[in-house]
Formats: sequence, C-alpha cells, structure tokens
Amino acid sequence: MAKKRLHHSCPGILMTTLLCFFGLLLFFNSAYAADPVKIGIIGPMQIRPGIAMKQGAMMAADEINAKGGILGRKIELHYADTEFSPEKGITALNKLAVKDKVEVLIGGMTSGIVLAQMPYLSRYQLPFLGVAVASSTLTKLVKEDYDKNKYFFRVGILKDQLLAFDMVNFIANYVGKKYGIKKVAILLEKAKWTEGLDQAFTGLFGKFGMEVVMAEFFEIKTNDYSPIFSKVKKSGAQMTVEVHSHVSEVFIKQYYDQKVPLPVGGIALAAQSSDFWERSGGKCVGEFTSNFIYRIPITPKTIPFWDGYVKRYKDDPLVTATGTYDAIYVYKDAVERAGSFKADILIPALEKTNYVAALGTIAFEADHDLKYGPDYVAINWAQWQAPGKVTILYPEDRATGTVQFPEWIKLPQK
Amino acid sequence: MTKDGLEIRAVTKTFEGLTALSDVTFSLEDGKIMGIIGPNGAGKTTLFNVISGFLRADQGQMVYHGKDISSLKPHQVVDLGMARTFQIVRPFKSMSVFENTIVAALSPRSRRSRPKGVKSDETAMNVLGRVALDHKRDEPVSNLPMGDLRRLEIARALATYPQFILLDEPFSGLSLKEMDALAGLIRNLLDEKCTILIIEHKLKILMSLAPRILVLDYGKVLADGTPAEIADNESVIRAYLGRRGHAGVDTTN
Amino acid sequence: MNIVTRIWGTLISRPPFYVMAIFLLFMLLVPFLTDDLYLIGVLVLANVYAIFASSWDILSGYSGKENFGHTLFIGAGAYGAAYLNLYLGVPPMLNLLLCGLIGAVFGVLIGIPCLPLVGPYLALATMAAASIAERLTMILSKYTGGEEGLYGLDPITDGPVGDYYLSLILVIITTIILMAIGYSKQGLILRSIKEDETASEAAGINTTRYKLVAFAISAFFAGMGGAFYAHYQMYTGPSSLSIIMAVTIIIVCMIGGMGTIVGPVLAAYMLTVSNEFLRSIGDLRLLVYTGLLVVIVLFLPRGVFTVILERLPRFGQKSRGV
Amino acid sequence: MVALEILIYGAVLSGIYALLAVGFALIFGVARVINLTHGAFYMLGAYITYALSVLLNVPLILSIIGGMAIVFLLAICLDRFIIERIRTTMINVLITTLALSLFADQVILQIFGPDNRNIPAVISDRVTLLGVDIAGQRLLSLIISVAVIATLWLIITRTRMGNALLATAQDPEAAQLMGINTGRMFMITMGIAAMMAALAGGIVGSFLTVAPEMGMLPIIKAFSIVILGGLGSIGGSIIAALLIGYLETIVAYLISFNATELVPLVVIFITLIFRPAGIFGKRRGF
Repeated sequence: MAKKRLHHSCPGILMTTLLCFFGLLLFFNSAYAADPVKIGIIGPMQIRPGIAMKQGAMMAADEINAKGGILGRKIELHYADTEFSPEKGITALNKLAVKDKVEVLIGGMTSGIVLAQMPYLSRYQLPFLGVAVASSTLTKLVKEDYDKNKYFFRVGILKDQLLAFDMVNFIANYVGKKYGIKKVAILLEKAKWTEGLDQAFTGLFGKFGMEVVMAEFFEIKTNDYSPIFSKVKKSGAQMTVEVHSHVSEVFIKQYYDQKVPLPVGGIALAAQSSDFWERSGGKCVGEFTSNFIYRIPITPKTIPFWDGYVKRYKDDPLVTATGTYDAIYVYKDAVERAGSFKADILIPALEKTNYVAALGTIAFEADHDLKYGPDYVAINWAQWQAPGKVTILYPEDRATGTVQFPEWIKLPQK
Repeated sequence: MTKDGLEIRAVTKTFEGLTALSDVTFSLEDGKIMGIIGPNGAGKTTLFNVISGFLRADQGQMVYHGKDISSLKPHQVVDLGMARTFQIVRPFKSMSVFENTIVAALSPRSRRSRPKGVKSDETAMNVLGRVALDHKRDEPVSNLPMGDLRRLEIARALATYPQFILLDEPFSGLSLKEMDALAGLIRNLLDEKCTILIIEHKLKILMSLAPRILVLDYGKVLADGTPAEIADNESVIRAYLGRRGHAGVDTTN
Repeated sequence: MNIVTRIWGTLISRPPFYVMAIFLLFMLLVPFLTDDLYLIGVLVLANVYAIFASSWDILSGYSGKENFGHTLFIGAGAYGAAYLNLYLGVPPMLNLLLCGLIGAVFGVLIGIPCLPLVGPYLALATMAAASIAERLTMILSKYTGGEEGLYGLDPITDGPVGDYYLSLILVIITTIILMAIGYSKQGLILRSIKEDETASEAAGINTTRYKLVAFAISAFFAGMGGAFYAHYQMYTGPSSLSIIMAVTIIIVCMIGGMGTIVGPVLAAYMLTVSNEFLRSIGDLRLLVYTGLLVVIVLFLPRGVFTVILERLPRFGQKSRGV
Repeated sequence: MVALEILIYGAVLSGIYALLAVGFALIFGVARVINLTHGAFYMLGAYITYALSVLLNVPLILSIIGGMAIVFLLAICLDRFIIERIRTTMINVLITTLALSLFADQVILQIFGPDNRNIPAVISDRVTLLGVDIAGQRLLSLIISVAVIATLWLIITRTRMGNALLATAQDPEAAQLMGINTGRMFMITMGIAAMMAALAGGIVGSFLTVAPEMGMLPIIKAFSIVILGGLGSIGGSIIAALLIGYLETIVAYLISFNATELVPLVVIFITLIFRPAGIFGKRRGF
C-alpha cells in the first residue's frame, strides 16, 4: 500500500524538484562587489599534498590580509579539486575561472593535469603559478609559443631535469664517493614528469662516472613489487634509486620485507612527510629522502615559516605547502611592482621576480622556469633513521648528522 | 525420400547423461495433422525444441521439404514456414496484445509471405481476428486470462504465415467454449493445407482432431498409429498404467 | 524526404517526445537567460552525458543487454578524435562523424563475441573489454600518453556558448534519431528481445542481427559523443574509458528510467546540475549520491521519470498502433 | 632461483586471492547474487583492524577477529535489509552493491582521510625460505588462507549446515520444500564470505597497504577467478585462484611487470567468450 502511494505522489514531487533546480540555477546571482582579490588554489584537494596546499595558502593569505592585503585588496581564497584526473582538472579550472572569477591560479600537481589545463590559461588569460609540477614540457611550451603559454610559471619545485641532476649529484658525489657505489638500478613511477627523468638519468649517471644497470618503470597503482625487487637483486646494482610522487609506502615496505641488501632512496613525495615512518611501519629505515626545505636556515624566512606552520597545523609542511605559501608571496610581490592585477601587466613583472622566500630566492629563467642553484632553489638530501627521525646529510654545510645503514645492507667497500 | 513434409530420422538428444530423445523417427506429410502424447518427461517438448531449432540434436537428421533443418537457428526454422507455440506461454509481458502480435508480423517470413500491399499492422489485426482477440488489441498482456494468452501464442505463430505449426498443449487452461473455438481454428488451418504437429494431454479432443497419433515414452517412440490402434496397443497401456495414477494423462474434457 | 516524414510520423503521437521537445527547446534559450558561463560549461557536460546515456539506453535499456563497457565506445571515439586531429589534422566537425563510425566498428567487434552472453556474463565481458582498453592505454603509454592522456586537440568551437549550442544540437539529433528508433518497429523488436528472447526467435526474428545493429547504433552515438568530449576538453585520457564512468552512465539511465530515452536524458541534466549545486558540500557529495542511488533502486526500481512518462495521455487515436 | 621465487610468491598471491574468491563464489553459488560489496568488506576488515590495533591498542589478533565480527554483522544487515529485496534483478544487485561499496569508501575517507595506513604484522620477522627472502606475514597469510579454506571445505562437506548450503546452492526451491530456511542460508553465506574478506584485509595490511580504494582491485581479481572457476563452484575457484595467482606472478617475473593487471581481465574476457560456464562449471549460472 505504502509503496503504491509513493508512486502516485512521486511524479509531482520530482517535477517540482526539477523545476526548482533550474529555477534556482537561473536566478542565482552572484553580484556582490569584487573587492577582494580572488586567488584560486587548484590541486588534488582530497589527498595530503592538496590539503597541504590549502594550508600553506591559508597561512599566507592570513598573514598578508593581517597586513592590509595586496594593494589594499584582501585575499579571498577559492579551492577546486582536480581529483587526480586531467578531466576533473579542466572542470576545476573552469569553475575557478568562470564561476569564482579568480585572478590567478596557484597550485597544480601532476604535470599531465597541468598540461591538459594549459590551453585554458590563455582562454581565460589567467596566470598560473605551478607548485608541484616537474615536467620540463610545461616550460618548453612557454618557450615554443610564448604568447599562448606565457601564463604558466613554475614556482614550488624544480623541473624534472634539474631534479634528476640534483639527485644524481647527491648519489654520485656523496653516497657513491663515500661507499664506492658505481652501479645503480633506477625504478621510476610511470608518469609524464618521469619520462623526462628517465632520459636524463642515463646520460647524467654516465657523466658522473656511474652506470645504470637497470631502469624500470612501474605503475602508480602497483600492489606487489616483489618481482621488480627480485630483478634488482639480480641486476648487479649497488644501490636502488626510486622516483615517485604518489603513494610509496607499499614500495618501501616490500623493499624491507624482501631484504634487498642495497641502499635505497631518491625522490619520493610520500617519504617527505613527517609521519612516513609510522605509515610505513618503520620499514623506511635507511631510505634516502629529499626535500626542498627542512627546519634549517635556508633563508631568513625558512625557520619562521616552518615554526609558524607547525604551530598552526601540528604537522611539518610538505613541499606543496611551502610552494603554495611562497607562490602567494611571489604573486603579491609582482602585483605590487606592477601596480596592477591585470595579466598582461603582471606577467612582465613576474618575469622580473627576485624574491627571498622560505624555499630560497625565487627568480625565473626566460622560459618561466625556477632558477636553480645554491643561491636560488636547491634540494636538501636526508635519510630516515631509527627511531623515526630525518637526518639531513647534504649539502654538507646544512648536515645534521651522518649516514647510518641498517645491518642487512651490503656495501661495495667500507 | 520425399520432397514433401517433415521427416525425422533417428533423432537423439541427451542432457548430462539423461536421454531425452532416443532414436526418434517419423515423418509427416504436408497438410496432415499428427498428435503426440506421452507421460510427463517423455520428451515431447524436447522434440519440439529440437525441431524448432532451440535445441540441437546430438544425432539424427531432420528434413523439411527436402531441406536439412538439423542445424538451423529458431528464426531460420520460422523462415522456412514452421512456427511453434510454447507449453508455458511466453508473452512479451510489458507489451500490448497488438504489439505482441506485430513482432511476429515483422519477421522476414511474414513480410515475404503476405499479399502485396498488406502492412504488418493489418497482418497482426488479421490474425488477432482469427483467434478472437481483436477486441483486446490495446490491453497490456499482463491483464489477460490464461485462455487469451494461449490464443495470443497461436496468433503470434500465425502472424508468420506458417505452413507447419507445432502446438504445445494449446488446449490446457481453456474453457469448454474456448476449446471448441480453437478446435475449429485448427480445422480451418488444415483446410488451408497447413501441417500441424500437436502435443496434447486432453486425449478426447486430440483424437477428434488427429487421425494419427505418436506415443513417446522415455524419449522413445512407443507407438505410431490411428487413435484406435493406440488405444489397443499393449505397451502404451502398460506405459500409462505403470505410472502412479494416470500421470500426465487427462481423458476428460 | 520520406525518411524525415517517417521519423516524424513515428514521433508525433508520443507524449514523451513532446516532453523532450519542450525541454530541449527550453535548453536552446538558456544562453539568453543567463550569462553565467560557468553554468553554460556545466550544461555542456550535461549535454555530453545526455548523449552517452541515451546511446547506452538504445542498446541496453531497450534490448536488455546491459553493457557495462559503454566507455569502450566513448574512449574509441575520444582517442580516435585525438589521433585523427593531432596526427592527421582532421577538423573537429568531421571527427564527430568519423569517430561515430569508429565507435560503431568497435560496437560490432565487441558485439559479435558478446552477443550470445546473457545477464551478468554480458555485463562482465563488456566491462572486461573496457578495462582491457583502459589498461592498454597505460601499458602503451608511449602512444597513448598513459595516465595523463593526449592533449592539445583543436577546440571544436571558439567558446563556451558555441560548445553549448553544438553539443545541444548533437543531443537533439541523437535523441530524435534514438527516439524514432525506439518507437519504430525495430524498437518494438528490441523490447521484445528484452522481454523474452526465446519467444522473439520463435516469432521468426533474427535477434542476433537486431542486437548487433543496436550495438552499432549505440556505439556510433557514444563514439560521436566521445569525440565531442575530447575536442571540447582539448584533451582525452584513460578516464574516458574508466569503469566508474561506465557505471555512472548506467546509474544515470537507471535513475531516469531505462528504455525510455527521455528518462536518461532528463536524468543526465538533473544529475549534472545537482552535482554542481552539491559542490558546496564537497567531499560529502559522493556519499549523498551513492546513498540516493540505493534508495532509488529500492523504492523506484523503474526510474524516476518512467512513472511520470507513463501517466501522460497519448494523442492521435489513428496511429496508436506502433 | 626465479622458479623458486615464482613458486613462493605465487603461492602467497594465490592464497589471498582464494580467500577472497571463495567467499565471492560461495555467495554466488548459494544466493545467486554477484556481490560487489565484497571488496568493501575486505577494505573494512583492514580499517577496523587498523583502528582497533593501532588507534585503540587492542592486541593485533583480537583486532583482526574484531574486524571479522563487525564485518560479519554488516554483511548480515546488508543481506537482510537490501539484497533480500532486489535479489531477482541482476542489474539492480550489481549497481546497488557497487554503489554501497563506493559509499563505504566515502565513509572511510571521511573518517580516516585519504592517507594510507599501516597495520603491524603478526609476524614481523623476515624469513628466508629455500633461499627466497620473504616477510613472515606473507607466509602467515598463505597459511591462514589454506587453513580457512580447508575449514570451510570441511564445514560444507561434513556438517548438516554445509549440506543445507549445498542443497540451497543446487536448487533453492527444492531446498525450501525440504524444510531448509533458504533465506537464513543466504544470510549465513553472506556473513561467512564477508568474514573471510575481512580476514584477508586484516592480514595484508602490513605488506600491502590500507587505503579507502583498496577493495576495488581485489574485487576484479575475485570476479575473474570465480568466472574462470565456474560461477558457484568452490573447488573451481580454488584452482582458478591458483591459476590466476601463478599466471600473474609468472607474467610479472618473466614477461612484463606492468602487464600483470591485464591478466585477470583478459582471462575474464576469453573465458566468457569461449567457455561461459568456466573451466569447472557444469552449467551457466544464468
């Protein structure tokens, strides 16, 4: 009986609901004053790096707003989730550009998503300060078609080739020299940004007098690494180099379980977060990791930022937090120099940026890439050590300790 | 070997070791009617399924009008002019009486066979008229009583312009009046030179229609003859009486 | 001209067609009623989903062959458009047609082996086929761009309003053709296959052929929609092949009412638009959706709009036949 | 050496797959339901074990048992309040159970966030077996799988309840006529299967990972195993689990590491096209 009655009343209810939907839609008017400057934060908001972006942005915005905003306009943050998919990334960008009417985009993670978003930047004339995208293709596009792609700037991290260079430099000049390691096996996550790295590595290791005995891509969603580790064991490599920007707990857990007797480390975004020790069940012991900042005085702003962040969020800042925080300041700096928020006037000013940020001194190359070097932005190398702390090793003037290997690690000489 | 009629030669069909049909052989001339009887599980419906292409015989041969039909698909069998009805009626439940019939009228066989200029709608109405369902053309099938559903089955078969009809217990569930009407329809079909193979439990009405009856038991042909011969056949009597109560046989009207 | 009058003749007596016509005419006016480009963008997406859903419906809703791999055809169209445009410079408009054909070819290729399968077996086989294609885009990342897909396709029009009108025209064409098929004798035969394939065969219908044609038609429009989607986004990637998307399409059709064409189209708009409104509740959105879906399946198993559509009176006594 | 590694790692993989697939096959065989929430039960088992052991400091073994118990109850409720009502329509069951598993993902995402979690191992030592280094927990998971499946086998073949289950699987209507409460049989099956999935989730947490979407991949595997083995055939599922487990391992070691995920999908497709009843199924389920 009840079921029947439901069926009778449903058409009416549903029609009304439908009409209401469209009615609301059409008369929804967002015509309030455009006083604040709207900044769009775009990234994978459901996962840790995206949350860190949001946190870094809020911190910068609050600081700037407390001091009167940018050219007298308060910052208003808008967020959009790319959900780790280029398609959703486009929808998210559309939402920020058209609905929220933001004046600049900050964020971006996963180069493939930003590549898919690129054509839209010129459509909406929106500057985009990319925080966690490493593919060199992005800035190559700026160089190839400046008028169309000039809106993109890389802020938070270095491009893939430089990441590779810095890593090879650390492995060859620090670990390699110290322990006589000459042969490496490289395991890379399959992604747009690692494609560039793969090519860069073979040449680079050769240049530093090392040999790549094995290079293998694995998929982001890999669940069982045993076959690949067994291959590593047999490859004759003396060290395992890992490169991935997604989940890497499974990788390191199984590396430990399988007692691969080689030192391991490289670029692993997950391993940069402070609770990685706990999340990997302590199995990341001995893993080399890197980060753009640690709690060390890279610039006078680094430690205040770090402490402020930890105080506010009870968590160490991820690279995406630092990048977003700095990017907002870089934007403010450029706007104030340009005296305008307009993209056409702003972009030349952004190009002339020379700003001391938490990350280092931020300046851009002609193709809008982040400048690299001890005077600008460089990577710090460290190691996970028992009982769950990160010891900074390199550059040596920033070191907080020395290398310690677990007992099953076999080294060529010692 | 004749070019006419249907010839079934040594057809055998087994299901997971159970023999449903064993070495069944018979033939039927065009324009004739033959009844099939047998206890439940004797393989009558299986025989229909094999002939109409829904099941493939393991062994044996079936020839209709000189053409081997052993490996044809059901719709190809219909295309040769053989239509069937189902023992458990299978209407298209969400469709109207008319829509049910028109599906058959849309078959290639029906399009080819009807007089030029006649549309499928007309064909469908026509056959509905023949089975006296035309007044219910727009009713949803779900509202129909059993008698109407049986006639709808037959209407659907007729809409394909068959020369040969396999009727699977067409009289079950019908009232006396309906049975008379259906018997009349079957006689009409015979007058139109249609060949009919009919499974029926209601022996009285079957015997009044069919001058020849085939008895199946355990998948084997037990007897093949006139009603009188069948009634006197020792093994037929044993097969029926050997079962508890005249299982599957209904001698009443 | 004969075909046009025939299509019109088929549709003219059908109330759901008027519902659709009124709705789509209203949609034509939307850009005059609002200058919210974001809303227009959302509605472009709704148009795309309307094409995907209605093309699924003509096969699965009508013949009951529930295809869980519709994205294979969409992906074939989308990747086809990307290759044709990026490597051969085929213009977007031509791609819509070519990729429809590519989709149809895939429809036939998948249709032939899958047709004998019924129920969950068909669902699984089609789902596996789409998943295999998705995995292959990852494995062959050199040619397909892997996880990140192919980008840099030519835009199909010069802005959101153009995209909107083009996609709406595609919806109109698609729905007119699909509804005409649905109400035609072929549609009736497909419905008979859904009801009882055995009885359909016994009525002399070559069900395999009808199912295969339905596969091809369904895949044609899916491929066309996929090509539009790729050009609209100037990008295509493996998510256009994902099971989640295939399931989303089925859900749209289930909520709208399977086998009606109108229902899935209306549901596509309703869900896409409400999806945007629910953006404010952010993460909880999926939670609301999945919960709602379970409730609908339990209490309105035939879909939301079916109940309404069936209550509309029919016009024109004469042609009430088929 | 490679052969030994394939042997051992393949066995572990097959064991976990079998644990998931047998439950899945059981539900299908007895209740004629393709239950896509099976992956969610696996995920929930892992999360409940994590919450109990890591957050509430309950001893690990008890946590795993707790996870199994809670999932058992959830499964019974699912059967009673939802599946019971839609059992007859295949597409409704598929879509509803899929929606429910997405629902479960979202609930977990809201509670625990997107980060991956780690469940400590029952056996945290690494062992060297025949020259192959392997986590103790992996071996343990193999042993548990074998033990659980053997127990299940005994229950089904030797007990009255098992006989009732088999009767229901063969012909629910006849079973009902014989006085078997088929509704209860469906519910028990659902509960047992869900418990096995939860157990699998609880023990893989230390060498795989615990994440909201972790149930999706295993469900595809379980599905392909059950199709290969023949829907409803428990023996078939075990053999199919071994086949797929080893096939994946062999492909990973000898052909391409990245082609492993393709294996179950291709197996599903080919099996369905050429032998829809599966290699050990006597007949099609539908």
